[in-house]
Amino acid sequence: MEPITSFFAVSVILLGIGIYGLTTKRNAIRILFSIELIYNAANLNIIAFARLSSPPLVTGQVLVLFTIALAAMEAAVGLAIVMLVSRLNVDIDLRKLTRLRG
Amino acid sequence: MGNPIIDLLTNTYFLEIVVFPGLTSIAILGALLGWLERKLTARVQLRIGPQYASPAGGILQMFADIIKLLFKEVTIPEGADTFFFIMAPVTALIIGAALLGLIPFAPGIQIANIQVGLPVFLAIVTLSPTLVLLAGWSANSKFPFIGGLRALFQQTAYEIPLWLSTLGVVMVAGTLSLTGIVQYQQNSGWLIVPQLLGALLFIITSTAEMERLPFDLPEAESEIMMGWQAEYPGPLFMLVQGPAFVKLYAFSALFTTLYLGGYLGPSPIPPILWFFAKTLLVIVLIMLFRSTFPRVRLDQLLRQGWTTLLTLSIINIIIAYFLVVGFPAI
Amino acid sequence: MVAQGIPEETGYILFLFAATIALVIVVRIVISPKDPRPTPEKRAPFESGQISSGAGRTRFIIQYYPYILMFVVYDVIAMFLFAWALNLRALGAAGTLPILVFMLVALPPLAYALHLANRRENW
Amino acid sequence: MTDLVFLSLATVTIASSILALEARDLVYGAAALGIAFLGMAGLFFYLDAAYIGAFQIAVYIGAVVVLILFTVMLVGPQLGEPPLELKRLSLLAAILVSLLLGTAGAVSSASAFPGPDNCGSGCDLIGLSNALINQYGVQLEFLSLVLAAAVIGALTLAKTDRKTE
Repeated sequence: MEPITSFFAVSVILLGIGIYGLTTKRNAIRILFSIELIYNAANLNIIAFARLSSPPLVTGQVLVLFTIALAAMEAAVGLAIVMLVSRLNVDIDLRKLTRLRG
Repeated sequence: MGNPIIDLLTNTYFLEIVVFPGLTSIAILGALLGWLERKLTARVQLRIGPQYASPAGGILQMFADIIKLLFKEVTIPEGADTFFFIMAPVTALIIGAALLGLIPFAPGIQIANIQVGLPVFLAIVTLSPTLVLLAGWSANSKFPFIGGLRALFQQTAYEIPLWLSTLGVVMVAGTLSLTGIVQYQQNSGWLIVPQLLGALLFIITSTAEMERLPFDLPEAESEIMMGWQAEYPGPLFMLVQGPAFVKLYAFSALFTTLYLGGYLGPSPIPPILWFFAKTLLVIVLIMLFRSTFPRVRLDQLLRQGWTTLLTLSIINIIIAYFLVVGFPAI
Repeated sequence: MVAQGIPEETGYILFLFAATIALVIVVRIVISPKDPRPTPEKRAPFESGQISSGAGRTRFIIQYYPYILMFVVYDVIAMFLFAWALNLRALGAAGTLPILVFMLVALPPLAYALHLANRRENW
Repeated sequence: MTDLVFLSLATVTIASSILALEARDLVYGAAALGIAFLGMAGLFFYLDAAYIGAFQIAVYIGAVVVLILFTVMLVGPQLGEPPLELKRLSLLAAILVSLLLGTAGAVSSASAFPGPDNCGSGCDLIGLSNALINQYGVQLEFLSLVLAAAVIGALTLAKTDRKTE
């Protein structure tokens, strides 16, 4: 079996990629990708830690179930907003998007 | 140890993956099912069907067709996205094969005997609308794109009733493992008796999942000219048609496993023959739908999926609940 | 054969994946005729015999978009139900209460969505 | 030492998540994101969380990626990605920092976190089911409220207004 630290390494690298996307991308859909990647990094970390203890904890798996559900909700609402913006505006570049300002 | 090649050829995993539930049997089964479908449809419509390709009722017709299709020229439409255009059917075939790997054909003959076989099966099924959408998008043509979008809408509307109809089996059997479900039926009898409504729902929704008549909107020949398959040239068309038959076989095998007791049967006949006999029965039933029912309209289909079928599947869950909790002896 | 996790035969499955792709490519190269010079007519998109016009990826069925949004949410709910169903015998009637509330809360939005669908013909 | 299955899964996950952000065409990006999710599901299977793996495939690839693909194809021609000056630099910084952190963590704590032993009854699905329903029932109700709110919110946002079209 793989040492558990390898999973943490994968998780950290995914987190780095996600943060890179969040900071450099301007397209709303790409930013959504980055957020999903960060969620995945967190999920992997939780599952790996839950697997580490002996006997393995099921609490970690339950937590990840909730996280995945919330991430899916976030994607649904986020993409509905992207649809709405693309209908109102020509562009979904977040830095040019000022129409939603109150 | 001896010769490594002989070791490889006699290895159980190799035999399982390449020969029996795997590659070779999938190819032969695809061709035979294609012949069966053509012959059966023809008989229902008072035609003869394929008859020249062999003495036995043209049983080799599909092999002849495969050779013909392989020799055709490959033309990729202008402006098409070649990568997705080719990768989508190949991946779809692999997904179909992965579905078969989860089915227990007989005690011990199963590629992946995992504890969560049923959810993994249903999860793998959800991958196919993505591939159909990508295939339709990649062709850069109007009919394939419309077909891909229709496939997407149709499958999203029918997946949830499909899952909820299998939920009744899980509640009664108390396990997610397909082998476990078969073993449960050994003691209690076939699950189609307490779960008749669920079995009906499963047949209807899986017919929609397989994009077969009366739910074949993504590839309706008379409306949108084979839909997302319209632009595929000869050899690739064969690759596109293959997964349809593999999926038909996999869903029929799942129906047999869930509701008809899988490989169980009186002992003189080996379990694997029981399994094939029951699966063939389900396949013939689904094929008869094709020559019996007219095609539905897209908005009717979506409305039915989200109202009638969803309500019925919730009623089925309630029935299963009272079977388990109300009468714990069953 | 392991009961859980990655099956031992993953290597064979990967081999099968690679072999299928290789087989397809080899068969395509060996058997199918070489296309000496694809003419523009040959590569034109199919449009029932008409000369094709306009972009290929334009015709869009947008009016059913809310169905996909609903699918994303009810997908999650259906998957949660499996975790409850496999243990129904042990949980019994008392353990069903949380999941019953869970389903009851999830159903009114469905009614709202179908109300929206009914109010206009095609959303 | 390092398992080949793990290595290939990790490589596929990381490479396709980079591709998801860097592919020029957003359809390719969404497909790469799907492959990254699939690799992540494989890692979950590897960690004996098979139910989570199935959940991941069904929810992320079956629903979220499909929704992303649909939206991308719908708004596709209007997508612009203007170049950013610090882009390359921050890419390098982010990847390097994460790699350094990961390897440093792996090296320094390899003795602190041993590999997991075989899971006996702990990997049982019954335990997961009991924990979900009995211990986390209240959280489940809150989750269902969030789900209901998400459906209503997304539908209201996506409601087509005939007057504007």
